[in-house]
Amino acid sequence: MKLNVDQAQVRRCKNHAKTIAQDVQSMIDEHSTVAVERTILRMLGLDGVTALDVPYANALVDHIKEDCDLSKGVVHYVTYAMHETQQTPQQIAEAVASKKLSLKAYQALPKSPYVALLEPYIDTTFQIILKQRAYRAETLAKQPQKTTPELYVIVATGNIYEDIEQALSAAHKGADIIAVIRTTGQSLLDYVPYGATTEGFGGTMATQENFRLMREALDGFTQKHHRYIKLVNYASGLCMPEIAAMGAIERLDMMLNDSLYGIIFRDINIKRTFVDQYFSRVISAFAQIIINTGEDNYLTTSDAFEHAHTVLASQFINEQFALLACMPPELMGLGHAFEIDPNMPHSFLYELAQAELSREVFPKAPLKYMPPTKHMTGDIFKGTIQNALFNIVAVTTHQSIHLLGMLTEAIHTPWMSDRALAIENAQYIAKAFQAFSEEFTYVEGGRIKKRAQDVLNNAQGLLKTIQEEGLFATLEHGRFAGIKRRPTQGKGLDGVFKKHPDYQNPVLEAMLKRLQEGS
Amino acid sequence: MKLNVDQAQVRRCKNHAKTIAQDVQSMIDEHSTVAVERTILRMLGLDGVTALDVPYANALVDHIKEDCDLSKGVVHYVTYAMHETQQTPQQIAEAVASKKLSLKAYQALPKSPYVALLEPYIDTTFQIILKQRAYRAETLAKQPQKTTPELYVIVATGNIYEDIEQALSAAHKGADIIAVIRTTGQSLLDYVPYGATTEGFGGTMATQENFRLMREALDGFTQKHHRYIKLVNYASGLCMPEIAAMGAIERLDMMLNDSLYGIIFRDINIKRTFVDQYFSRVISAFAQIIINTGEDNYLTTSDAFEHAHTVLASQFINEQFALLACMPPELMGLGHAFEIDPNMPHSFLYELAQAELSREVFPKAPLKYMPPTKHMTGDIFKGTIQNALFNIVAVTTHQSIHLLGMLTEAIHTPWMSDRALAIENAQYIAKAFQAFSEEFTYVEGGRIKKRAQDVLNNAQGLLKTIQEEGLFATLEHGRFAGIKRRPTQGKGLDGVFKKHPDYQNPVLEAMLKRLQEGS
Amino acid sequence: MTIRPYGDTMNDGKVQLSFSLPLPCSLHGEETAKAFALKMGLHDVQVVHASPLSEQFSYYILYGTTHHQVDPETVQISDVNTDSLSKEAIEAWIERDFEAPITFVGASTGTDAHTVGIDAIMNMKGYAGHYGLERYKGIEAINLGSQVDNDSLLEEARKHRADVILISQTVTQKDVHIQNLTAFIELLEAENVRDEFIVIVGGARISHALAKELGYDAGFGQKKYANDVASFALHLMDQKQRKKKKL
Amino acid sequence: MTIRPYGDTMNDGKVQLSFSLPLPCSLHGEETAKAFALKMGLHDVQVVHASPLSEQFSYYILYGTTHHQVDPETVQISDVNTDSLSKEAIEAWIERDFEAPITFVGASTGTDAHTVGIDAIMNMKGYAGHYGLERYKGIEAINLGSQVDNDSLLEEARKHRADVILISQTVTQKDVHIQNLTAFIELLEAENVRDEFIVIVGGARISHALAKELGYDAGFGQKKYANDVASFALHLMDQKQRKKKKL
Ligand code: B12
Ligand code: B12
Ligand SMILES: Cc1ncc(COP(=O)(O)O)c(C=O)c1O
Ligand SMILES: Cc1ncc(COP(=O)(O)O)c(C=O)c1O
Repeated sequence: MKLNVDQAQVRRCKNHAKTIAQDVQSMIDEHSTVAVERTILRMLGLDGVTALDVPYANALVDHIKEDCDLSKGVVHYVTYAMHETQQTPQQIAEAVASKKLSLKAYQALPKSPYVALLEPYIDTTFQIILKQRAYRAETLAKQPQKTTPELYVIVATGNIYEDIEQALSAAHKGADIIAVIRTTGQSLLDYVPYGATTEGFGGTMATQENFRLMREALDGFTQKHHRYIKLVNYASGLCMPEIAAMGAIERLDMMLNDSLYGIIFRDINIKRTFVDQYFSRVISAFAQIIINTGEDNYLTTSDAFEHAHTVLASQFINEQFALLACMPPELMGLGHAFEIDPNMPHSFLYELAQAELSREVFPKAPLKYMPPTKHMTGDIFKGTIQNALFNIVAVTTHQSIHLLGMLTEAIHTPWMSDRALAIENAQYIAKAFQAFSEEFTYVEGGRIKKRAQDVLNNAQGLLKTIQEEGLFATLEHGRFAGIKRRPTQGKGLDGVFKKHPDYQNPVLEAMLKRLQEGS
Repeated sequence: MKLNVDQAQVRRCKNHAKTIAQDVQSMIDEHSTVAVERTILRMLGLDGVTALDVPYANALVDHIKEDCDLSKGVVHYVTYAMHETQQTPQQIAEAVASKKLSLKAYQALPKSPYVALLEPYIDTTFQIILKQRAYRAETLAKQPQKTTPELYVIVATGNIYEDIEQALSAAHKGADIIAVIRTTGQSLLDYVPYGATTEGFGGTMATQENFRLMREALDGFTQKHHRYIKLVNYASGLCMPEIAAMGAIERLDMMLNDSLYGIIFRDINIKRTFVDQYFSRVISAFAQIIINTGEDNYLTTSDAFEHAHTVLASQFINEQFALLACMPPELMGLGHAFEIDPNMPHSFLYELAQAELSREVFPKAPLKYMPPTKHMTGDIFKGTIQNALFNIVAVTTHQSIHLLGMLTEAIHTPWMSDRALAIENAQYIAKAFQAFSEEFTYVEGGRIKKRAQDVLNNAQGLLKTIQEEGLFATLEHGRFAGIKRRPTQGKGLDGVFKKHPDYQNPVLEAMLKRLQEGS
Repeated sequence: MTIRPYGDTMNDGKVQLSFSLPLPCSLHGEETAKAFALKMGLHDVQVVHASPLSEQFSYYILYGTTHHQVDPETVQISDVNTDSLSKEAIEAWIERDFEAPITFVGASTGTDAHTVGIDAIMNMKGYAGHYGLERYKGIEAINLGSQVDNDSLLEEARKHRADVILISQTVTQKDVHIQNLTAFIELLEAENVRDEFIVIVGGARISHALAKELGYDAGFGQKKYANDVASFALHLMDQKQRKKKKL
Repeated sequence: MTIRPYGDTMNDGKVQLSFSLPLPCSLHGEETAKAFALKMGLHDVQVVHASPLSEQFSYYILYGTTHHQVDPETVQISDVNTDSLSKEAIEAWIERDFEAPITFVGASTGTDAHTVGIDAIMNMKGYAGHYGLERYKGIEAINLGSQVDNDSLLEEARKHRADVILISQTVTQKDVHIQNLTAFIELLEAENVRDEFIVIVGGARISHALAKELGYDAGFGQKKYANDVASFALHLMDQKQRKKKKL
């Protein structure tokens, strides 16, 4: 530990964050959402879309929401129907979608006694997920552990087949992790599109088939080159838990998963997305999928020097939300970024201080370190240097998930060649600096140590305020990223509901049980 | 001091180097060369060329060499002729060139009693040089001292007028020092071309008029922007002292000046260039012109990791040669370079160690730090990163003369835009890293300290060997740059001669006198 | 008088270029890269760097000499041709000649979630030392934020009786912005209200030329600030005699 | 089947370009830069970066889409078309078919002081793991070093009865190498000895095509080593029946 920050102070911060998260959790426990209900159905094996491309999960939930009372939860209706019709959840959904069946009749009935009927279905899905988990663990165990950060690049062509070309090129060049960025609008859709897609803007649709296609291509590479390539997609949004479930089934390795991002940058309703996030994180924890949080984004709207502490504070809070979802630290890809204006004197020192601090405060977390984006310009040569300095900090402070900066960040979504240059940049720095951190100690009272302490102090102050006012008020005041959000506004609010006393979610319970037993 | 190298060991190295240099100096003191003699004439005000473009200095020296006995030195003949003809040295040279006058008659005469006749001429030239010195000192005193290394770039278009455009652009961008590279063949010419020139390959002719034109252009910039731009050219070669004299008169601020470079990389005769170097360094010392030595070049033919110690050893030797020429450390721009193969792990650590070491061993010297050249490729993006790392080392180890690396080093002599990008690269790094060195201390027993110690040990060992075998033998064995040279070979040998007992060089004496009096 | 690009000698025509090819990295790939350079009118082409991107793709960096010439005199620049006034001058002008307030309604539209650009123009704080419209006396600035669809934008514009509509578009991949921007003009025309508003678009990749082409009154790209757009809007309102004080 | 450069979609034609112009940095400069890109056959051109180099010069980075297409099938590669043998194979071949030694005389000629290239080919040590000719059994390698003028080179070649003359040229600025290389061939012809030697040139900026054009038997550029040049020389001697053992 190079900074030797006061561990007692860190503990105080964590305690503030814990209270903050627990407050929200009590709200979460009382509510469910259309997305959560659809996710339960997917975990029961529901798949496919209607003639009008409506996913059966949506068709069923919409029917219950419109014609019955969703507050009792889909499980209530499906289990009664299964008992009565002796059909599978899939058959029931299809019957409902084609208006051959209505579940209205079950609305008035007492708490369903037939939940046990779901066990085989839940079990099938769990087996798939456990198999994927095991496969990942074994493959990773077979290959040598990297000592420098894992190289993470994005593909964003809009066309899954083109994405695959790009991903293979990146893997060929040495990327360890590949993320498929979503098309710009998707996170606001209240359903998950279906099938392979070739049309997207600034990204590609997140669909289960697209997940499968990319997974298959990357596994192909692994067979050939004996290097496992991790696959990433984005859960945050209106379909957070559904996408988390799809990712668990198709063996994604990481998921961008942060309701604060959705609230602040996508104007998604606060309650909606916190409830969704909880279920999605439990699923990811069960599937041993690393989550990535989005604190880095704050610095794209707020100044990175002045608001550095908001990033740290948010990481503390995200850590607690993850713990409440039974996630071990090893799955917490907390986000931060290298976004200080290069025109600021000593910028490198401040970036180093910030990165060391995150590393030291969250020693076990696979930190996600984002490259310069906001201050990237059309000057691709200067951009190359900005990325090199970022890479130096990433290697020197032992960041884990190393998102590579693109020299064309200010211009277009990455071209194949941009990505290759980014990987070569990072590889050169990793080779030259791999042992640099062992070579020096920071001077007491120097700019770096002082800066780290200041940021920690400010984060503590902010956490204290948030604990006092509550996280919702904090969001209303726009303390993160300078963007104000109200719990009574935002997209997806109408999809939130208070759980009826008879509400049941056996899928969640089963996962929690296994997680608590630690299996 | 960050490495705390053993000062006693450094002293031992300096003592070895001193003996090595003194051995050579005794040879130097017994000899003179055609270049030295021509330089004496130039210091007496000789200028211009014959109808056949032969400089009068050459015409006169050639006449004495061919028709008389040069071992008595030009002063012998010129002073007799002045006494007898009542003419100026210039008039005498012109008369000789046009065969109107022969100096043969004076050959047999005793040691010249008329040396005093030269005083007014010597004085005139000294006054010019002292004025230039004063102007430089005053102008520099008026502007703030830079705390980061001075940015040095080269222009090399071959056309002095195009060079001026490029130099002004560089100054505009923030360059502090501008060097005009010579055309490829010039250092082997045994005369200095005359007038403004527009044809050169890989560089531009070094002529007094070209010096004047560039100086004028840069002074113009200084008037406008109140920032003095230092001008550099190249002395090393067959006309070393002559060019040094021209530089003193036209107020160049630095001169590449290293006979080891000439010997090794230009196959110039060892004796010839050591004799020339001595006089040229005395002139530069008198004119307060910083010399730049060429150790960096060794690493373009030898591996930079394995032969790092040869650079340090050579720096020790060059320091002693400079001291023998009455140079203060403040004028010793000892050279070294960032040339370790980027494919080598820890390359950055080793470069840092080497640069810290030079800085610590020569605390007062304005070290000249050369950028990566040998391992630069056509990959201009990788090259940009190599240059950035070099810039980080330069700033962090407080190098003085910071030669900027060009992203197109492997492709062509710098374009105006290449230079601008190099300057922007260095400026960004200087801003971000200016205080970095104050932030850390090196770990005892770490790779960096160990590497520095190894290099110092090996340099000491090499110096010991050289002291034992003598510098000439060392050059025969090719211990520097792996290139072997013999004292009986090489270009310009026939221009060296043993001084006759009657030989006199009042110009040298006058300068030494003033330097010893420290004026 | 025509010119050429400049390397280190006037009109030497030196240029650098780079691109990838769907070919394995090989001498054949390099020669194909050269062939493209030749088609672009370069000679003395050198492939200085070639590297594989995968088994099927490769990347090349080239240097060459172009024989093309351009006469700078003949080059037209398409930019908002009203000079920009200072905040103070704009406020004074409104005070003097217009019936305040002038209402600006703005948003980052379609699926675009980038607000920094529109905020830079509209919010108090502004950007790079230029205050935003909210701070202008005599201007009413309503910023609807991001991801606003065209219908809601028009609705809001009508509700607030907007004089000027400001649209920000940052994501341009696969020309998503063109589709969205065109759709808005079509909407205005369908509703027969195109002339009721001054409609301005901006964004990092937006040029005035493009904006005019799409039927907007003006387009503003990087390094444009609140006073630039306000100046333009006022000049246009002045021309069209909108909200002018009757004397 | 023709192709285009590749950005992120097959045949999208994306390229990057940069150059300077003898114009002040301004919107007009940017538009002039665009005008050049258009002449090169690019469309959708974006000047993504513009910066002043001085009051009279400016630098631009551009991205655009080329409509040019090339059919890779039709692209000819000009390279030494003999495949390279290993050191061992070469030594064996000499042993078997030739009257050893085969003599190579080499130098870095004219005012060129760069020896690393010629040393890489000729000296024991070699380069990048490829031994130099000096180490080859059956080959006599005489390296004259640098700055060797054409006359001395020919003289030495005759003196040593060279079979192969190797010339290295590194400095190419203002085509100094062309002048020097041409002069040597003219010298050989003047002396009527062109056919007595295999004459090969090499250097970072030397291509086989250029070498042939200048009247040399072959040209070798970067990433060529001793075995490449030796293989070529032997194939040619074999063809010309030089120093072949009579069986
Ligand atoms: C910040 C940022 C984000 C933030 C946005 C936060 C927020 N609330 O705005 C977050 C992290 C959320 C984000 C997300 C995404 N982004 Co984004 N993002 C950027 C980034 C880094 C900076 C943009 C910025 O703020 N610039 C600063 C502002 C002030 O500049 P500006 O917008 O040009 O505005 C100036 C002028 O253009 C003008 N102006 C702008 N608008 C208007 C309007 C009017 C009326 C006027 C008069 C003037 C005007 O005035 C301003 C001041 O001069 C850029 C990369 C870069 N360095 O440019 C990528 C970038 C814009 N993002 C991109 C993409 C694709 C995305 C994503 C789709 C996925 C991804 N790759 O990250 C997502 C989804 C967003 C969506 N659906 O739209 C791409 C767009 C590529 C393209 N050309 O299509 C970029 C270029 C990055 C990249 N290379 O991939 N992004
Ligand atoms: C080392 C070096 C020097 C050293 C040379 C030391 C020495 N004894 O060789 C020193 C410091 C002395 C030097 C001086 C100068 N150099 Co210099 N130098 C370089 C440098 C850094 C590396 C060249 C090198 O050694 N490459 C490694 C060798 C192994 O590669 P190679 O030569 O291409 O050889 C390979 C192939 O080409 C081939 N090959 C080469 N020759 C032959 C011959 C045959 C027969 C065959 C078959 C194959 C073959 O085989 C080799 C192995 O694959 C380059 C920049 C760079 N990174 O390329 C500049 C560079 C070559 N130098 C340059 C210049 C201009 C000079 C100077 C004139 C001034 C200056 N700018 O420094 C002076 C004067 C030299 C002169 N009069 O010629 C320019 C040339 C520009 C141009 N294209 O015209 C360059 C490109 C730097 C630059 N951008 O300005 N230089
Ligand atoms: C945590 C998190 N989730 C999601 C996203 C992407 O979301 P969208 O698909 O809405 O652009 C990001 C992008 O930066 C993120 O940081
Ligand atoms: C000390 C020294 N002198 C002179 C030169 C240049 O000499 P030439 O003009 O012979 O290339 C150099 C080039 O690197 C040098 O280092």
